[in-house]
Amino acid sequence: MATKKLAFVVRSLPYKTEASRLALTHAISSQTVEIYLNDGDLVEASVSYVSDGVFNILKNQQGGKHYGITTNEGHAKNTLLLDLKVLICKEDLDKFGLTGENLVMDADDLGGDMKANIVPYSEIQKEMETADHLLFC
Amino acid sequence: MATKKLAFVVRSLPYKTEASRLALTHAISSQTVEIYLNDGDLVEASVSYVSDGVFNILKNQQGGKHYGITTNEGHAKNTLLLDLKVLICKEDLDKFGLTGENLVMDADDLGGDMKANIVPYSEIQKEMETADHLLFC
Amino acid sequence: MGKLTIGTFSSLVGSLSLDFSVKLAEAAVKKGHKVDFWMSGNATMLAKKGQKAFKDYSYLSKTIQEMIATGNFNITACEACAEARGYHKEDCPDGFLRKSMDWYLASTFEADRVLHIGGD
Amino acid sequence: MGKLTIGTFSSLVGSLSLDFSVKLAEAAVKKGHKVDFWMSGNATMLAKKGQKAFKDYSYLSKTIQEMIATGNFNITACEACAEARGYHKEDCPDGFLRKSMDWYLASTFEADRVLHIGGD
Amino acid sequence: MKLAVLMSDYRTGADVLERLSAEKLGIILVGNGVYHATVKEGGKACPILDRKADFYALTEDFETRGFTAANLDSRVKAVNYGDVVDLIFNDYEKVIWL
Amino acid sequence: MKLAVLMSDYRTGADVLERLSAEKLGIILVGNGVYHATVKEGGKACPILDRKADFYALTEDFETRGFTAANLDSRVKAVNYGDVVDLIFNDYEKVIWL
Repeated sequence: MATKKLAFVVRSLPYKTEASRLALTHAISSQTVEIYLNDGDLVEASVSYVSDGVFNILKNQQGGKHYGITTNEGHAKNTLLLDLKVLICKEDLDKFGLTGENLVMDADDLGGDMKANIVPYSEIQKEMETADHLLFC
Repeated sequence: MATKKLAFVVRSLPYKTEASRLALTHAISSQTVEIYLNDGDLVEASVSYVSDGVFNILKNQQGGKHYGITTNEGHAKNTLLLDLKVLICKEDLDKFGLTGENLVMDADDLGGDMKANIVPYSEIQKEMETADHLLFC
Repeated sequence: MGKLTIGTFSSLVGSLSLDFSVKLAEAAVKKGHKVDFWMSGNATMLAKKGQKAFKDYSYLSKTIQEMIATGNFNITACEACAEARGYHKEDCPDGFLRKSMDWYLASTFEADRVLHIGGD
Repeated sequence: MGKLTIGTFSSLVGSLSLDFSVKLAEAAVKKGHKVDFWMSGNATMLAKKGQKAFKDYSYLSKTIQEMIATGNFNITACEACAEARGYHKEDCPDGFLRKSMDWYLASTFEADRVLHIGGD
Repeated sequence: MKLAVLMSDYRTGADVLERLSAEKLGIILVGNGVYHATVKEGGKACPILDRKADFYALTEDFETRGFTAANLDSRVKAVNYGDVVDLIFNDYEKVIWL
Repeated sequence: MKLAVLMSDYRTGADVLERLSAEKLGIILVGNGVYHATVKEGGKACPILDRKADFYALTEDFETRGFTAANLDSRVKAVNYGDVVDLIFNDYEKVIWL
């Protein structure tokens, strides 16, 4: 019986490449990983947004309307709906003039309880230190 | 009877993406384009290296030894062997501390006559102005 | 009406650069222009039959087939780039051509505008 | 001896990032480590049969088959990513698996090291 | 020359753009290039916008990324794909992608 | 933590690297990351090399790009793929790719 902690750290802009989208979909897939593991064993994923990565969670992304694709906003909401721990770097928000108002901070409309946390970078550093593996993208 | 001038402008680093390699192979393919055109019509390609693009023409690239691939050095030599006009930005070489000694400047060993030209950026700007189409990569 | 040649070298899914090039071609064709569309490098991923539509991924086949039907849209993949990826003749979608790179250069001869989308 | 899980998301040809991941896996397997190799996104291009070897392009099939033969190397492609690209079950090279994304997460459970190569 | 630059990235290409000169220069922000028009880093607008040029941003692309026309720097005009086609054919002679 | 960073790019990622802290930090330059060790812009070595860290550059990758070990900054040690495997397993606990 053990839990392995994975820290996904999203640092790249959305859409130009697949990197950040796939980070989110892979983080979400931690919810079904038990089928491969022994009883009681777990893989737990957290998602942190740093640097340009914070643009992945802007509200009102219209990718469906213009390109027929699901948005990274939607994936970010799903991480909260599925109770993943989500950290957003405050210093980077300040740099870009963003606040929680601009961002996906909860999945209330889908019935989720988890909230995203705007934290100093030092908290994200701690998350990295306590994780077993780091997955940057 | 007309000639269309294409200016390929290589500005990206080699190997991480295909961009610069494909620019060179496409520029080279101008040599066989007549099969699609009327008699006397021509497409003439030049290749200019600016910014990080100058690293494509460093000598002694060992891509064959380590990765089993032809090198951008080899492609650059072929552009000279096939008598394409080649311009290299002097200001960028200066910035990176490079000189003609470090670079593919001719295809003498393959029997080519054409030499590459190290020129001020203003000459590359002129090349762009006289070209019919610009192909950056 | 003019002719636009678009050369694409970036990849299909995830990189919206390829979506951009297809949407731009569509807008040009709708305005009555002719468009030649060249795929080289990873952009040849567009030239593979049987792509399944997922919500997570853009799906460009329908738009392309509609453009082909207008008669003002040519779409051609670099043959060597396709073969290197394991895409053979039978993998090529209907209405697509496979040619060597000089096809692209030749297409620029009569083009009024050329847009070379170089990178991934 | 340890276990290394490598997740690759970049593309095959032209991007030497995928070559890097295969060469690193090879070096690890040669030293007696176990390697799980996950391909998602454009990296699934590696999971297509019938790739033709050109001098201009790196050709990774031989190295991979040699690693599979050691029994210490598992290579698995994201099934949805492959289908989105038109790669079906019959396109999958011998010895490769196709799974959903949770396979990768599960592989990290027993991994001593995880290298997630995120971008193109 | 009359040159239209399709600027598609946020973190690369500025060095190349900086040196390009043209009698008439149009900078069309597409893809991740739209961040040049919508983001102020440290409260400052992107220096690219100080160029003597006409600036456009593709509506489909800034909306996809969660922005609206109200977020655009005042020097930048919102356009759609059809407008880009017209710009390329009518207002400029050459077009490049950065 | 003991952290190995595989730095694979030349023009991006420095902002992320700058903030990472680790008791033991190894920066392994691979792919286009090797330019950090081989190129002096305007005569100056890359500021990344001023970090308190152990620096390595992958021989296969700098040679592919036309450099030799003689071109490496003196703070950077040449390694091969086998060495990278040993570094990852023996000297560090976690590894990331930038």
